[in-house]
Amino acid sequence: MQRSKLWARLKSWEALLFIILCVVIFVNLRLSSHYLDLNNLANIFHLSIEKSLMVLIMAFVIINGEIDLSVASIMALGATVLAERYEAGWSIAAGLALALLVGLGCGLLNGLFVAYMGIPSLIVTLAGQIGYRGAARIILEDRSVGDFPKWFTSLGQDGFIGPFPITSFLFLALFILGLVVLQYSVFGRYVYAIGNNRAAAEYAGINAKQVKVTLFMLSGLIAALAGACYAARLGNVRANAAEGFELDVITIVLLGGVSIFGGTGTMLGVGLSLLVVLNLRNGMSLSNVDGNTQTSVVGSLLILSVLIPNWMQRLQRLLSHLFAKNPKLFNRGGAAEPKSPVSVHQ
Amino acid sequence: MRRVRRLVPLQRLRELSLVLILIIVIVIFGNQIDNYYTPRTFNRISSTVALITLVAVGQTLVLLTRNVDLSVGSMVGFTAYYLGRHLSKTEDMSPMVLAAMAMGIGGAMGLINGLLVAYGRIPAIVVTLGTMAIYRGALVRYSDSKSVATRELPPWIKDLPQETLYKFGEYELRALPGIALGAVIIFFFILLYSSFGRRLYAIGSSPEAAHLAGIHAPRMVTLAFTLCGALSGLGGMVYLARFGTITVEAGRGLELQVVAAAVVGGVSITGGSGTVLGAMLGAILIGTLEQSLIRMQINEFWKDAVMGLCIIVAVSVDRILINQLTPWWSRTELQRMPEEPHAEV
Amino acid sequence: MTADPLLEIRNVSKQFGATKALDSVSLTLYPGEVHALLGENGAGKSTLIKIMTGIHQPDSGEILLQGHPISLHNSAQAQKHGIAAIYQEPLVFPDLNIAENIFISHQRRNPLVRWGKLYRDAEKVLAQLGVALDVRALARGLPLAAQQTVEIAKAISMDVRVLIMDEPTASLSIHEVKQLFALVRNLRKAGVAILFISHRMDEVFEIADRVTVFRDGQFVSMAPVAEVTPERAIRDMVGREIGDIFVKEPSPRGDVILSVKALSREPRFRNINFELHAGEVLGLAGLVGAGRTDVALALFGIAPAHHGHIEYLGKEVHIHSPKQATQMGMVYVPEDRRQHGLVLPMSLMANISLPSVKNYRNQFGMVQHHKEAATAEHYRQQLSIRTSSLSMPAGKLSGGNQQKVVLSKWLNTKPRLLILDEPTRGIDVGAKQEVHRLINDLAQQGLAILMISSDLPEVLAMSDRVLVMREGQQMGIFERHEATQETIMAAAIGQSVEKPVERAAEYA
Amino acid sequence: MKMRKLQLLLVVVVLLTLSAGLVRAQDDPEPIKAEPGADLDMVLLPKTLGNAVFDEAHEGAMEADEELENEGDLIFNAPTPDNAIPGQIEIIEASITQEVDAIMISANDYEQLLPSTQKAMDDDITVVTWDSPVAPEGEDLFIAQVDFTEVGSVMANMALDILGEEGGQFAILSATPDASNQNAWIEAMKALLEEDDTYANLELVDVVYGNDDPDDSYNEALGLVDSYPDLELIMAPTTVGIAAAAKAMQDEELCGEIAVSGLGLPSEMQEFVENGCSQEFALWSFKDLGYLTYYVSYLLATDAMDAEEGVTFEAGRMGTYTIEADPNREGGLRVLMGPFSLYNADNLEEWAAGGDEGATVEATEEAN
Repeated sequence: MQRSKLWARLKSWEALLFIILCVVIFVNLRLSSHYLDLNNLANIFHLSIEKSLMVLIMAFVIINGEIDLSVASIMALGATVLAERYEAGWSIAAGLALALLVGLGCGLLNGLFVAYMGIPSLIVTLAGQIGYRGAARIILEDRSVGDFPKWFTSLGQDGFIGPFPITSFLFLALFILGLVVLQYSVFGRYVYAIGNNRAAAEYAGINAKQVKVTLFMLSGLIAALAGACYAARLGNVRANAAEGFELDVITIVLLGGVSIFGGTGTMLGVGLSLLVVLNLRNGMSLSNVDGNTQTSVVGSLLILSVLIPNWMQRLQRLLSHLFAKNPKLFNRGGAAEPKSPVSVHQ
Repeated sequence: MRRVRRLVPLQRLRELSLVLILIIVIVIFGNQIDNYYTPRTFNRISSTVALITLVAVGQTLVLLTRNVDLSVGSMVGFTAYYLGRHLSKTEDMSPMVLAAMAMGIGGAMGLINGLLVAYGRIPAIVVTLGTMAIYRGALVRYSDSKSVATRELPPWIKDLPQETLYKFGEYELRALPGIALGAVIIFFFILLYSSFGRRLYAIGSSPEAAHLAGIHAPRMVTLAFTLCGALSGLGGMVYLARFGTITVEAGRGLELQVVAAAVVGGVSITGGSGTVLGAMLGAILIGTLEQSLIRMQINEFWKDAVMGLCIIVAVSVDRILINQLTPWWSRTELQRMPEEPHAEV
Repeated sequence: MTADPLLEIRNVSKQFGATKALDSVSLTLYPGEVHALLGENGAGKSTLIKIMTGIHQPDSGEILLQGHPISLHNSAQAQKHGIAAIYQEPLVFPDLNIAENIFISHQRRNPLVRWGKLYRDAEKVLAQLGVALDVRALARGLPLAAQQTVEIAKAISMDVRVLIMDEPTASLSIHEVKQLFALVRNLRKAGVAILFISHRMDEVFEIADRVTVFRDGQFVSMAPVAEVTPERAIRDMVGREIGDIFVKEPSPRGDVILSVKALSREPRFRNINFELHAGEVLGLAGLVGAGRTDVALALFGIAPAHHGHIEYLGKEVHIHSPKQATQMGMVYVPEDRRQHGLVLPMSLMANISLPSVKNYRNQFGMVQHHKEAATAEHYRQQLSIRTSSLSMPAGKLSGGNQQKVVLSKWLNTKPRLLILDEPTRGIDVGAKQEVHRLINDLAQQGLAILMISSDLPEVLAMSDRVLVMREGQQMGIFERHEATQETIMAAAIGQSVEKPVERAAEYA
Repeated sequence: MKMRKLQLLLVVVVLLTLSAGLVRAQDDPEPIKAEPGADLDMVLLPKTLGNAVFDEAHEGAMEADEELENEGDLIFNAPTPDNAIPGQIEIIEASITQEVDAIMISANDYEQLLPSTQKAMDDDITVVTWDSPVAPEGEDLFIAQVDFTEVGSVMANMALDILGEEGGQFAILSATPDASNQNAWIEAMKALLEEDDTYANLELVDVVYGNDDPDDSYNEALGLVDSYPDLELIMAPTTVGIAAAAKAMQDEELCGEIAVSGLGLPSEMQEFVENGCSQEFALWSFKDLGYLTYYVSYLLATDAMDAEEGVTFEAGRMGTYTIEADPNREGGLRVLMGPFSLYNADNLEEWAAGGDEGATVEATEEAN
């Protein structure tokens, strides 16, 4: 039993990601002498803070069995609203508040169409992706709005502790919060249950529609927040901000071991995969690899990370067949299925 | 009523409802835009929709099996570029050979997707999210991020778009829409009358039942992906013919348009239901919206918003129509034949 | 049995990881016999079926068809050899129409579909079964019985020589069971060998020629039905004595918990009236499709009634969601465990605490796993749920234990009223009896219980009163003493038979 | 005799040399020359991948790299269009980490790159922008391909050539609605049409945006044709747009009726000029732009020259240039490359034959 528990742990998705992470870091160290520069380490997070934030909530959404393609557009809309209001003489705080409200509103809209109209989230948020971006364009047209107060931009640019800007710590806080909520809260339990079997969850007296709407609203909220971070980091906003972010975000979540069909995946896994992707990309840009190639490397990693455990598992089954005579060798207790997307996707 | 229901299955009903929506849209824009009801408008929309339709047909095959192919855009781009390069090197080449080549390349990439999904047991969205990036990366490497210029191409491919297959008055059926329409018709019948088609529906409808019914799902799924790739390859040829200039960005973002078209066309992303006819109607609906919005000369910055709104409205209307109709349209109770009751047990 | 064996299974063994599903079992099927296979869940019946239909391959041993060894690598091959199976959970294609569902397996043979012929043939096959369905309609949303019928039609459509029926009657009403048996007898006349698996003893003894019993993947006994008694069969299955079906002890009838007046939801059911007292078990009998489950769903707020009144604890209530019903202390144990009862991939423990998980929060709103575990442990002992660990995914448990988990989950919410829908469907004899005892105890503790069941003996044994429904209408409520299989069945089937057909047409 | 002659000669020579010295002393100081053979890592960072013009710029830069025998690497890297601005920031940050010596940016945004380019300058990395600048505080100087106002006048003149004195309707097919370059040029053109009567008959009916995407541009072009029956000319100040528009006209067999002009790459436009879909278009040489940019960056990075107004320097084969104040950007410095090249049927054949780069138009001509 002990031994099988250990084995299960070793085979877990998180372990796999951790190994990959170590490999990536090792390679980066070999390739670039600058990798360990404090500034670079800060950049790894700082340069993709918006994506990182959106990854957190996207994990919830996908575990719940839905998907949100509109985050990047909501993010742009949030940043736009903030900038436009500030330009119109509001205080940053007020502008931010409105931006977050708008984010919530967009999320609510998505949620209502998904939960109450029963339209697949892929479609709803696809329309949202186009529509919300459109709203941002309506607000700013071709203008770029900026010159925020120094204190605001410094939030996104200057180091808070060492070279790490405060947004990095915001992310850290939200990550821990997300981990706790998903793993230990009632809400998290509901998210999993609905993602696994919505009918059963509803028969158990859970209001799935409510949960889904809440999730989409949170998704919108975080996206808008990410928009604010974007504004602070770049000190200036355009309607075309963050186009095409959503696919990156989803990729990271899936690599984190979250099943696209919902129900499985952990925050830890998502966090690890975020680290893997960020370090991988950073390492590649340090060796001047172009963006397309970077993305395709991440893509291959995504496929292999599912393919290899699949094969391992089959190999193991095959062996256990061959050695059926002495079952002790292969006694795995309850750990026959590793806690990876693999087991669910069959 | 019963008779009607017997004659018109639910699928046709869906398509009819789409046609209805389409007509409404056209009438609305017709009132907004002067000289809208012209052959020109028709020819415009038909040629714009050709590419999306062609790829949407392939996407439909995949969607039917409860999968999705996000790599179509990259496959179109890669094929378009490859063909362009090839044509710029070789002097003369018959269209048929080129088409075959296009489908070959696309098919190969589709095959890879299919194998990974069906035999590698990886969810399609993961696989194709990956290959979308990989094929694009391959294109960048292969092309060394140079682009194909129109001047390098032989005239016949450049003239393909204005080839007219059939003329009814001013209304022309151009070559590219012709190709798309051909694909739609062929696959409409394949899906309706071939056992291959029916088995695609079966797999998407209930995988475990399909397994027990002795349907070899992996083979079917692989085939669906391969066909989708082949059609995307053909799409690549259409793209080349249409735009001449091919950069490494060719076809980026196409995947979402295509999925949107298919789904607006009533193809279920959870598999098992939908037709290529619907997908085509979906593509036409979106194409009409885009073209009409261009014609409307509404403020540039409003277009996206309006577009998003239109899609969600279209889908919602369709959804409501269907939800209202389905229950009494295809509902059947188990009816016992007259027989003496057996009370004793 | 003068003829040569049609299908022989010789010393077949099958191992899954650690567990030996089948340990060199043998079974011989003769043409024109109905061979009953008995055994508790986990006895290896399903594995044997999967091997016979080519879904699994045996590790050792061989299968002979008319004396020639055959190897089956997929169900397609099995079908070529004329071996077909009807499964306990009917598996239809919701998006295909009924005709296609029936002939899906034929398509391999002819590459093109000729719809006209397809529809005609489908109607023929269904006529053989003595039922009529609109073969053009999609299978989506068909009632279980209809799905089952489609499954059987599917099997018949491909001229079977060996037909395996895995609990075919589990979801059928007595009437449909009779139709099914008539059909089975026809097939037997036609020289088909039928392997018949059921937990309902009376059916086995009605239809079977020979009875084989498995236990824990091993062959236990085989004898002509004449030489077998129910008691002996059961002893062989469970390896211990089990009395006849458990009978509920009389319990004090408390005050009214639920009173339903003129409840209707067209076209499913109309004008339902009854009172349910604390400590009482009200049986809800009737043919499948009589609208019993719909009444339950209306009470539980999943498909609320359109008209009528529900009084709960003396107050009129309008229930619109399971959440609301649960908070009121009215809970529902659904018919389809796997779809509606459990979140299969989630742990047994999490499933048990799911409806009441809010009560396990600490001051920071975090769920306390140790408390959950304690609860789960409590029910594991009280209901003797057999599992290696509480963190085992519910999906890995046997049917009986799954049902116990569902019951635990609801009992943990301390309900006043318990609605049971087919509480013992498809679970083995041992577990069935435990469930019956539990129902009895709960009644003694003063719970009000509404029990839907198609298993007549069960209804009669467990209910204080029996409400019989037919075609969505209430046919009457029988006190325990006046309820017999005959009276109830008569009410359930109704006197005239032409009318229901018309009605069905109207509602269609 | 001989002796005297010799002396005379000597004197003359001396005098000449002296006078020469004197002459030099009077006119501007010696233009700064680059000292080859330095060891500099330099990054050429265009807007995006997959746009032919940037490949040409790359060629130019490589040519200069050869000439100057730079020991270090010339890194050519660009973001993907769907990640344009963050992508450029990432590349700049990576370059800072790698401690390169110079970054040459064609900026996707005027302000949004500032934080990182300023960071780069703080780590005394030379930041030179080309093709499209960032705000002055974020760069050492900007290599302007041509004067932005001049682009407007050039487009106006081409329109005038094509539509003739009687003029007519024309529309503009631009890149993205928020492309700062194109917007500046279009503004300049509009202004000119306003004030100068020579263009009185040119009627600008609409400005549409093809998002530098062949598909969109193609459709927008056709949309214009449908919306304006009397349209005679589509003016596209973007290489993607002009090619797509020309292709659209060709496919719709409108080449006779509706002319296409604007800023285009000879390599992409040649055939459209040949088949009459486009009479005339203009562009500067991106190859030269890359070459010049590299030279300037090299000079600055080697500290051979400071980015100050009035400094004159020599850029290899392209001759001498002077750093001047940028009239379009308050407090900005620029090096104005110029000149424009006008392409039409006549000179395109020469171009295709590898001849000179079209007929050059002097900025001064346009001014008045």
